[in-house]
Amino acid sequence: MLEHYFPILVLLGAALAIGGGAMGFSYLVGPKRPYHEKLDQYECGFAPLGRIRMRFDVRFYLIAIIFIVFDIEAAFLFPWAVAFESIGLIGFIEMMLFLSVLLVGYAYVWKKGALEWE
Amino acid sequence: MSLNHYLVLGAILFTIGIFGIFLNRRNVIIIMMSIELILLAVNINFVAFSRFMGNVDGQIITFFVMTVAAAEAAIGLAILVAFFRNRATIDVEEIDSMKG
Amino acid sequence: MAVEQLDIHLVLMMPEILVAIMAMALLLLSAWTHKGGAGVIHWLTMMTIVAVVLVIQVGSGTATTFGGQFITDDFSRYVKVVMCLGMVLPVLMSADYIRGHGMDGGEYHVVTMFAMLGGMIMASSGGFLILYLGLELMSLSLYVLAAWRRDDRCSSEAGLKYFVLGSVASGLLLYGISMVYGVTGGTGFAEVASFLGKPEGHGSQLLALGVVMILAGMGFKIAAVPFHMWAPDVYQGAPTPVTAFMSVVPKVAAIAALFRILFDVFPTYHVQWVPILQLFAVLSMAVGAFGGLVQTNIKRLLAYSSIGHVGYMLIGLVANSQAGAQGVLVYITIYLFMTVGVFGLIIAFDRQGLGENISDYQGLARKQPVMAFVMAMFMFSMAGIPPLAGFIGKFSIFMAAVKGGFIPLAVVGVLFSAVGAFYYIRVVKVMYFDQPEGEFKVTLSGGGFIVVSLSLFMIFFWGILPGDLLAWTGASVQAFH
Amino acid sequence: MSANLLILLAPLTGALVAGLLGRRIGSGLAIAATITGMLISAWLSIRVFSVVAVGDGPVIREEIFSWIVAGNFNVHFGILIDRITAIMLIVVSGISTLIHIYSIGYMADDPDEPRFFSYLSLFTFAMLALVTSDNFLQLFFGWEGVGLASYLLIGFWYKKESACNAAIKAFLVNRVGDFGFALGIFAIFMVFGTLDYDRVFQMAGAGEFKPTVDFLFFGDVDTITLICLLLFVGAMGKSAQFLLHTWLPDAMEGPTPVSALIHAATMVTAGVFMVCRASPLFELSETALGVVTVVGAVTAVFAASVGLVQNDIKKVIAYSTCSQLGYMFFSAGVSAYAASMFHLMTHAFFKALLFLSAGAVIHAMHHEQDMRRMGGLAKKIPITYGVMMLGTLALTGFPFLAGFYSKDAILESAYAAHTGLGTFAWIMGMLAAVMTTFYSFRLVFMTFHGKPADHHAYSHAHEAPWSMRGPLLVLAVGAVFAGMIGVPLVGEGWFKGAIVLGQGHDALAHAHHVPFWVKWLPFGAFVVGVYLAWLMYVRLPTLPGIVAETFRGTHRFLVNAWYFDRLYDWMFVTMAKKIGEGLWHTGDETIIDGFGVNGAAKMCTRIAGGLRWVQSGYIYHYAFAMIVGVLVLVTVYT
Repeated sequence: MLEHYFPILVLLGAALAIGGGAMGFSYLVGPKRPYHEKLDQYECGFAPLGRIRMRFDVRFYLIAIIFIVFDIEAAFLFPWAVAFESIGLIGFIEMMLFLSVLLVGYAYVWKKGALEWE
Repeated sequence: MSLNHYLVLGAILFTIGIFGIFLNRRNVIIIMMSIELILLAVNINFVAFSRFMGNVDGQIITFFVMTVAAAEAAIGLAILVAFFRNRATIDVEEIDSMKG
Repeated sequence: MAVEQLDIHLVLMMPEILVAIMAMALLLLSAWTHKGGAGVIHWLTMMTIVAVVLVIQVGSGTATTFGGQFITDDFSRYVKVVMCLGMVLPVLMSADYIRGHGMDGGEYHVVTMFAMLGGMIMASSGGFLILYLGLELMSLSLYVLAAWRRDDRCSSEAGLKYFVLGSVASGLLLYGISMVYGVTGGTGFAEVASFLGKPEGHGSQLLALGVVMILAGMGFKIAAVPFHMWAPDVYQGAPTPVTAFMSVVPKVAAIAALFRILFDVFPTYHVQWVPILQLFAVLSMAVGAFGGLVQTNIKRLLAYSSIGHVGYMLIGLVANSQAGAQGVLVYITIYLFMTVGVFGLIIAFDRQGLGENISDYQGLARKQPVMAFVMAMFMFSMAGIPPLAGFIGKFSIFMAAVKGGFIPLAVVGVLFSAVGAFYYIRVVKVMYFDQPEGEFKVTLSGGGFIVVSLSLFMIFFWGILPGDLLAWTGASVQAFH
Repeated sequence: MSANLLILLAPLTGALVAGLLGRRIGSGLAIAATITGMLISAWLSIRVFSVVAVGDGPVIREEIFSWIVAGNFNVHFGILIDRITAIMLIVVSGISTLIHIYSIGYMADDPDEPRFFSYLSLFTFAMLALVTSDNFLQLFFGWEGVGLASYLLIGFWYKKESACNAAIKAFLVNRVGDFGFALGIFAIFMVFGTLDYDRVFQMAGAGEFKPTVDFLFFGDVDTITLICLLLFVGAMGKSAQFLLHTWLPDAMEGPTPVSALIHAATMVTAGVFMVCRASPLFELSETALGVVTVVGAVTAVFAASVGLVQNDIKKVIAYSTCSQLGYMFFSAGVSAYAASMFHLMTHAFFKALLFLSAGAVIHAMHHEQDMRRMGGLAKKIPITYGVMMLGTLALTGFPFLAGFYSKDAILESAYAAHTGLGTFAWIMGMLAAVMTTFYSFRLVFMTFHGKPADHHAYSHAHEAPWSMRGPLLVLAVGAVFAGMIGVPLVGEGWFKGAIVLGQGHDALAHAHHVPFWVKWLPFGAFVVGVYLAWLMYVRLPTLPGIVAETFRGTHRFLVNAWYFDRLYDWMFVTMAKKIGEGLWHTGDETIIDGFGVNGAAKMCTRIAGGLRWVQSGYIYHYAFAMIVGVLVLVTVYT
């Protein structure tokens, strides 16, 4: 059955070859005359506002953490959806219970203001 | 490909994860990544066994491990943020105010 | 796998469901009332736990649900009651600690309840999956609890250490489970056990590896040497009520899970796990006995003490008999009251701004003889000096070991308990023989008074009349063997 | 509640009242509470004694309550009063009561009086629980209880660094003994499946047990020998026998009433009591009896020899106690248990008397304990002098006083045993008897005769108050008459079933028929001892210095108590250092202060220091330890 995946492998190889080839080629043939502006970080054409290794605001982390948790729980929805026909009403009720537990967490997060940026 | 290949892959990932924890002495984030790697190794094991035995239990476990891993990562990051606020560092070498 | 007739008997899970629903309700309540609802949540938590204990009492006999994944029997009921006590007593005695250290707001209670819920699920688990889920629910809650004082250096460091090492241990455990699954093709305890009961179920390297890894993972949760290194740091750094909680409930839960794993899943494999646990036991007793000698922080001292206690409990598991299992339950129940009582006193000292250093207790006997006496009794009980309950615990464990033919282990145990007694006595020495420094007046809060006096009563009562305790524990281990 | 139970509970109640409420109700009431408790206990003891021992009452057995019931294993709290127990009861509660009364005067100016009386009563309770036990577990309970009370009382003057150190040392050395004792109890349980005296002794007598057991790495050993030796290790610790004796002299740091009660009359005799109680077991093992004999005999001579050169008045009596305990043990070793018990009883009287008189001297001299600074006190404190002289005469075996009867019984039994070890013990005993007389009279002469060394203290010396004099007089009466009254104890079969003798173990019965010269040789020893002491400390006061100078090596050897403390220190510390340097390089020499008292403690501290170093605080070290643990387990166990 592995042979079914062979095209993907081919595609992967092609992607690697093209991408790597393009970058390698330009590295080989392109002229290298660096000066300050050229080496500086690119920020939509403006003069840069801060250093590139600036730390992210901790609020990004917060949102990201909350996102991960809710996002990954959705993984349970896929097998449930696939098997929905055979597990019937009980399966439906169970999933609703599961979602309502998530909802409790969501309500808590919302009420606590973790979703507000400021 | 035999089952052994998968198991060896799992073992390698597991070992890398373990080594990542005590060889890395700088960044706690790397430790967290190592932990994820360990769980990943476990998942590979489960899926491989499941596939080769034709038994679905292993895949179910994998689902749960994944979600728990996400929760674990979330909590780890949250603790790390609290730690950073106190110490302004996430350097592993500096987590030593309690010892003996 | 075809869809089978589902056997779902939610009534068997009533205690867990009750805890879960109440925890979520209280979580929402805390969000909507802010700090105003803290008092209400405190008392609602108490009432919930009381209700849970009552609900636990309703059940009887052995029954399973969810295809054998969830078991209720006398044993699980007993350890659940112990866990409820282990949760409710620390909360009760630390109401004003929580308020005083900015830990109020209700979430503290909720997370504690979740941790206990995880422990209860572990005690009832009938398969590796649900065992893992319960374990993670408990552990994740504990990581958060350890780091609860966000503004405190030590607390967040404790949380971080506990988290990292705990995750590694979970990884080991899972890896072990995957091996067992790979060999036996199942994750339910009954399936695995029936596979191992067959003649071909032996001699597999993978399985042996799996058993070792599982024991390592569980060893971490009970802080058995060499997986104990987190304990001193985390005990010291975590807020005191959390330390009290985590020195009891997770241990009870993990020991309960070990009971299931060892006696239900791998009974035919005891040639392998008995020596491992024996090693754990000896090392734990040694580290517990020697490590405490040089400690100056009382919470750290108690961490080593708990490591030692785990060593003794493991002797009971090693004995691999009903008497041994009963000894473990006796020990852990008595340990619960000793630990909670000592922490109740530590919280009382904290109220007066006294530190956690043992030297802060200098001359307590002169200032407050009753307080010093109570502390001394807890220390003597931990040292296992009769007629306090700690002695009964050690005695039943050692007797089980002697009966099971593990005489060298019992000898070593007695030896280390003699060494370990030394640092408990040191605390007494500081209180009784040292000069007091400065003025202080330690008082217990209302809840603290209830908890400490109950604990004191219990260690005397069970030290002198352990009959009931032995009867209950004896009945609840009937399920094994 | 039975009156017999009240014997135990009355002191306990007193202890609790004084300990917990002492501050609230004031020291007067607290003391009254403990003394009331003691009086009740003593009166009931006398009643029981008159029924069981004087009359021909039956052995009292009462089961108070079931303590531990688990499966077929059953231990109860019970009271067993046979003639051994009855004697112990009267000794313990009687002397304890006197010492409570004495302490009123002695401790009068101590701010912590209630605490002191509370500990004393607590001790009495534990000791009574020990002697009335009807099973080995309860015996162990009392055993630990008296150890605990002794620890608290030695360290009572917590401000003295040396007192704290002595307390910890006593505790540690006793843990060594207790360790053996606990193992012995486990072994009994393993072999007989029960811990009740009656069952165990009956089964042992009937031979219903496995003859050999596999013990640790020793291979098969004789069951009964193993049990007896383990039990005897416990007895050696508690009774300060040779090798485990080092704590007793140090324990003199405690208040003098404590020394009198615990370290002379009662607790230290628990070991002797236990050996006599377990006579049905010891009788079955010649080896164990031999060990008991040798250890006892060696202790008798060893301690007496050290006593010859001590200058601290309490240490002299402490070593004397040690030596007399040696007598009791070798007597038990030659199966003359009755003589042991007899000597235990008489010794309790005259040794308590000696300690309390010494206390009165110390009190008179304002807490001076060095005999070289005393002298000539006979004129200042004649009553104390009189009772002390009586006590000394009783101890040294002056005819018709207490020691004369009991010590002679022991020596004659040893002679009449007609075994190699018995004869050895007899020779040792005679040697010790000469030394005993010498050091006892040396004490009396240095303290009460000659010229006062410290005129200031001398002129302020005063007789003790009546609360102290009263008990002294009562004990003096005991020291004079206990021997005469107690002679029936060594008669045939007085102890009835409480003491069992093996076939041919009839040394005591033969003791009455020894040659005339054996009977009077102890008196000869007495005369020689007194003469030497008189010669050296009254007639020619310069002689001791000359002798010490001539035999300088021997003298120093004795002053340093055969170098045992140094030896132990060297053994444990050197060992610890090697371990420390070899494994960990801790470098941290003084990890914690206040622990340098004892070599064993140092070793523990060293190991703890190693653990501390491993516990570095770094996550990766912790994780590394875990992984190493897993790897070891995987390689070893799969």
